[in-house]
Order: sequence, then structure tokens, then C-alpha cells
Amino acid sequence: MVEIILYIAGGLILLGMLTALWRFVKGPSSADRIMAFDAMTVTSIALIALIAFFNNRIIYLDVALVYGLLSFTGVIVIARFLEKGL
Amino acid sequence: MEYLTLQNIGLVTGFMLMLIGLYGALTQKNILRIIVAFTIFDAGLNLVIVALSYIKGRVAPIIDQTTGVTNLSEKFVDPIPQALVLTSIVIGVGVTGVMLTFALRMFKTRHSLDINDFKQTKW
Amino acid sequence: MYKNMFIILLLAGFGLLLGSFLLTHHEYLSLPQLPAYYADNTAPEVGAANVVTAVVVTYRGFDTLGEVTILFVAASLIAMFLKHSKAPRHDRHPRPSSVILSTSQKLLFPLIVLFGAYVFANGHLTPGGGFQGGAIIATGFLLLLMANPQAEFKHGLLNAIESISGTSYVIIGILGAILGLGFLDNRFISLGQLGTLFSAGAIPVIYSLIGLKVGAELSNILHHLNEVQNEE
Amino acid sequence: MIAIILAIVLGLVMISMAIAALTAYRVRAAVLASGIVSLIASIIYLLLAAPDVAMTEAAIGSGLTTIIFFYVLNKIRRSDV
Amino acid sequence: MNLKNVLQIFVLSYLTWLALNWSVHTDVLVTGAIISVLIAVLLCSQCSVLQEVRLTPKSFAYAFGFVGVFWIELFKSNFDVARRVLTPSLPINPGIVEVKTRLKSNIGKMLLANAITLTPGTLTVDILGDRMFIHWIDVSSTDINEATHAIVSKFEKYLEVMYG
Amino acid sequence: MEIRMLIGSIVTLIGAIFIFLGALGIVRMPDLYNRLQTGTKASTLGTILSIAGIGIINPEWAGKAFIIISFVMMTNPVSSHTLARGAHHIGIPLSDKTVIDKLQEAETEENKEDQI
Repeated sequence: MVEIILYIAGGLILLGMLTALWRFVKGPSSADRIMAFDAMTVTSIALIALIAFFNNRIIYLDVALVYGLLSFTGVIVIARFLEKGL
Repeated sequence: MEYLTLQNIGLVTGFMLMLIGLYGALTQKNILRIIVAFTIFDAGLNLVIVALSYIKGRVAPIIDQTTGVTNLSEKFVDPIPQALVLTSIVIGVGVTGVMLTFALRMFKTRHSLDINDFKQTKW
Repeated sequence: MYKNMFIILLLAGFGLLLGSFLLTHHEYLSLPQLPAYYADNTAPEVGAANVVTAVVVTYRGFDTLGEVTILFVAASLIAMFLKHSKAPRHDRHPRPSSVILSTSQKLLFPLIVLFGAYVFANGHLTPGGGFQGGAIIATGFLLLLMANPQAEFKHGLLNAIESISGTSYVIIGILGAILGLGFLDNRFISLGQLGTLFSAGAIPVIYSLIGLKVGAELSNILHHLNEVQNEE
Repeated sequence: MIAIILAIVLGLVMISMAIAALTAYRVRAAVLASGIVSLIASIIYLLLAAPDVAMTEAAIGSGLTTIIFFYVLNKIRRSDV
Repeated sequence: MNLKNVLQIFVLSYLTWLALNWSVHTDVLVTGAIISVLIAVLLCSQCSVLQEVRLTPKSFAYAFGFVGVFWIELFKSNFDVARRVLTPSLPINPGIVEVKTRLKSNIGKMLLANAITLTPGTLTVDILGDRMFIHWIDVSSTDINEATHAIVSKFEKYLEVMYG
Repeated sequence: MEIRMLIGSIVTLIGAIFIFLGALGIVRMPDLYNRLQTGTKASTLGTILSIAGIGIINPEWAGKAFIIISFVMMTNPVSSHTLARGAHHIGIPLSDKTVIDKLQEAETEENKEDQI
């Protein structure tokens, strides 16, 4: 029962990632693309946590931790690049 | 159906990335795009090496409560390609940095990014 | 025209090579001899829970030494290329950052450095190690540059950290050769109990030094790139 | 089975993003697309039981490489960059 | 080199280290203490931000109140935004409004802006002094005072006690 | 035991639904600022809920889950704010439905003062 619910959750998360990818491909400006990139990184944290659960290894969560702490620096760099603040 | 394993998917994806990256590096004119194609080639190569080390039904080579400490050679995937890829990724960022600064230096001297403008051997 | 034909032929040949490899290769069903030895003997011999770390630091320690050297050469090359295009500080006019970014940088910077230290101190227990920890520390340094692009940093401190940790790395390797069984051997400190932080002999020390060195080198690269003249 | 479906979808996304990186009009879009290739590669590494490599790719491939690219793009301001 | 500042950074790093390791063995405690002291002493000039925190029992109580109010607002506005996304006609009424804040300290402003940004429906675009410019998905009033009342004041009364 | 795991999985499912709705918002909304509102923020809450659900299912993982949640909540608003500020500065247009833009007015006022 629990596993079936988590499979459905994983499918929804993957679908969300693909939807954000659609905005990345379509996005009229660079800022839209960066936003889609940010949404995909945040979403992938949840996906990594689910993979860790299905493999039953707590050590996989460290990878999610890296994404949680570092993904925002990429967005900040690109935003500062756009506003010529680098 | 028996060809549809995780290892084969990883291998096919890696090979496709390598071909795409090689095609881009050979046909693009802009230096920065050539460097982007190189990073894609790099990612594909690393993916191929890691996929070769995977064995079905085995776990990551780190000892904790779920693995126990006995009979480890029948539970773990191959650790050596993973160690090699780890070093390869770090060297990859160094090489990318050198290529990018070289491109920047060339742009500062010639104000051009086209690879065809840099045919002379002495400049 | 000839060039295009050549490219297509080259790609087709490469693709054929890869495809034939894909069709003929067989998946391993058990580990070959050397990886099986590493998997079985890492815990009693080296004392590290992470077999990849044991391979990187101890069994294949020479490769890591060479890799650190390559990274050092890359950082020096970048510094050499950018030497002539540096701009004085008052010539660059970046847009100043907002209060939110500069304040949260002050709050987050110690946490990021601490997380990097966690990653390389626990390299023998969890995934991660010196290279990842160094990259995380460099990202923290980057946050500093983001919040205040005009800030003045001492190159000397970064260079000192880099050279001190590099020298200590080699000295520990030689100590292993004298006191232990070979160059970069980790068993001259007692191995301790498997799974605790003070275990695996000298591996945490070596990986911490590698982490500091890699972090200082990557920060140096970012700092050099930051000082180049902005194009208008 | 679930892992295989996940890997197929992620692999297709990777290949399409690599093609997008070569055909994008601006270099910054190409760099972002190659960043997505790295991001998805790290998830596939986790599926292939290599958390060390996944962490390295997350911290270095997806983070630092993109950052260095944008630092250099900042110094080369042109209409197609 | 301020002793209070060093102590605060040390406590912050040490607590984070313990939560990261999630064990209380002696070696974890010792290593964490060494690393935290190094970070606090060597890097404290870069992070003198926590000095403005008031350490009184009342401010701790208000901190819990702030967290509670924040979570309630987060869920409420999330369901609101989900309803807007799912409605076919897309009922949005966006705009950038100006609000005033009474907070003086930088960290108070930062926490206020982050709380506003994390709740869907409002997004801090810029800060100039004590004027904050907020993108609002459903502008009900363009007046400064009414917008301040609707967006800021529910968080501000807690933060004012904590940071002044 | 079973009840706790069921609760955890349902929390994860709610988080996944929020992620999907956020991604839907990214596609449907008319301009960048509205997309940032719905997309990134809803995805953040969804990720937080998913990880909290995983932490409820396995109580030993709760510490790591708490750390991830607090890091995401500390870092994510900063990047959204910086992106919105930069986008407004380089003049990415707001949608036609926009009622008011006070920041534009404030910036033009400042420029006038500079010129005088």
C-alpha cells in the first residue's frame, strides 16, 4: 500500500519535472529558462529522496543535501549576470 | 526485452551523448559552443564508464547497517570505475576552466569568437 | 564539402564501433579478481566503510596525487592567461547587490563552509570526500564574491592554505612510507572501530588536506576570473 | 521495472537536452541545457548505485562548470552570447 | 573580533554539525568543536550578522509564534494559488505594490522578505531603505497603508520583538 | 507502525501533487513574475512536504530530512528574489493584466532626480 502511493508520488514528481522542462524549451527570455532550471533542481531533491527510500540507504540523502544547499548559487550567478552585477 | 536493463540504457545514453558532443565539436564555428560540446562529450564518457561497472541487483560500495560486513564481494558493484570517474570529473572542470580562459584571452586580442579567424600559427 | 564528408564518415565509423561494442558485450555476473579483493579486504585492511574512498586515497593514492597536481597546473595556467587583462578595482562598475543577498550571505557562509568540512571529514563513511568538499567550499567563497563583487581579498591567504595543505599531503605520504608499509599508507595511525569518525587511520586527515587544497584552488580560479576587465 | 522506466525517461530528456544545447540560438541557453544534462546525469548515477559520482557531478558538473561558464560569458558581452 | 559574535557563530555551527552527524559520540563532539572554533575565529569578520538578535525569553516565545504563523500562511496561500492555477479562466490580478516596514535591522528585513517570498502569492522584488516592493498576484488595494496591513503586519509584529 | 507509514506516504503524495501543480503554474502563467510565484514557490513547498513524508516513514532519517528542509527554506527565497530583481532591472515585461507597477515609478523618480 505504502509503496504504491509512493510510486504514484514519484510519477507525479517526474511529470512535474517534464512540465518544467517544457517551459525551459519554450521560454521566451533567459530568465524564464533559469526559473525552469531552478524548479527542476528543487524538484530533483524530492526525486532523490524517493530513490533513497526505495534503495533503503540513508547515505543517498547526502546528495539531496548538496543540491539543497548549492542549487541556489547557480541561480544567483545567472541572475547577477543578467543584471550586469558580476 | 532482455536487452532492456539499466546498464544497457546507461550505455546507449552515454554513447548517444558522446556522438552528439563529437558532432558538435567538429561542426560548430563558435569557440564557446565547441567547449559546451566538449562538456557534453565528457558527461557521456563518464556515464558509459559508470554504467559498465553496474551489476544487476547489487548495491553501492559503502558499508552500513543494511549491507553487513561479510561476503561483500557478492553484494557490491565495481568500485574502481567509480573512483576513476570521480577523478575524471574533477579534472574535467579544470580543463574546462583552462579552455574558457584561453577563449577569453583570444577574444580580448582579436575581438572574435569564430574558429576560422584563428588560422595563423603565430599571433 | 570534403570536410563534411569526412566528418560524416568519422561519426559513422565511431557509431559503428560503439554499436558493435554494445551488441557484443556481456554484463558481468560477478566481480573480477581485483575489485573483489578491494570489496572484501577494505574493511579489515584499511578500515574505511566507503570502498571508493579507500581506492581513491590508499590503493590508488598516486593517481590522486597526480590529479591534485593537474588541478594545480590548471589553476596556475588560468592565472597566467589572465595576468594581462586584469582591471583596477575602480574601473569595474557592477550593480550593487540587495540587502537580502548580502545579509543572507553573512548567515549562510559559515554554514556552507561547515557543510564542506562535514563532507570531507566524513569521506570514509558517507559518499563524498575531499573533491566534493572542496567544491562546496569554493561555492561558499563564490557567494562572498556575489554579495560584494568589489571586495578586497588577500591572494596570499588562499595561496598559503593551498601550499601548506599540499606540502602536508606529501609529508603524510612520506610518513606512511617510513612508519607504515608504503607511500601514502594510512596505517601508521591506529585504524579504530569501523563506522566511527576516528577510524580508517590517516584517511580523514589526507582527505581533509585534499579538500582544503582543492577548495583553495577553485576559489583562486573564481577570484582571478572575477578581476578581469568587464566588457561593455 | 520502475527504475528502468525512470531511466528511460531521464535518458531521453538527457539526449534531447544535448541536442538543444547544440541548436540553441544563444550560448547562454546552450550552457543552461548542458547544466540540465549534468543534473539528470547525477540522478542516473544514483540509479546506477554510484552515490560518490552523483555527489561529485552535483557539486562540480552541475554547479561549478555552469558558474565558470557564466563568469566568462560576463566578460564577453555580445548579441549572440 | 567581538566575543559575543564569535560565540554566536560557534553555537550556530556546532548545532548544525550535531544535526548533520545525528550522533553524540565523543569523536563527533570533539571534531565538531574544533571545526566550529576554526570557522568562528577565522571567518567571524565576514559574518557579524547575528549581533542584532535579542536573547530574551519573550523573543524566544515570539520566534515560535512566528514559525507557527508562517506555516499557517504558507498552507493557506498555497491552496489559494493551487485554486487559481486549476481554474481554466486564470483569475489573477497581478501588480507590484509598495509597502513600508518598521524594522530597522538587516537580519529582520531579510527574514521578513524571505517569509514574504516563500508564501506563494507575494514576492519581494526590491528593497530600498524601508520601502519594499512586492509583486502581488491578487492586488486588492494599491494604497501603501492597506497593502502594508494585508501583507507585512502579520509577520512584522513577531519580528519586531525578536530583532527590533 | 502501519498507520505512521501510511501518514508519511500520504504527506509525500500531497507534496508530489503540489510539485505537479507548481509545474502546471509554470506553463500556464502569463509572465515571469507570476511564474516565479506559482512555480518555484509551490515546488518548494512540495519538496519540503515530500522530504518530511520520507522522514515520517523512516524515523532514523528525520534528522537529515530536517536539515534538508531548513537549508531549502533558507536558500530558496534568496535566489527567487535575486532573479526577480535582476529581471525587473533589465526590463522583462509584465503581463497585460498587471494593475500597477510602483517599482517602475520609483526608479523613474530616482532617474529624474539624478538628471536635475
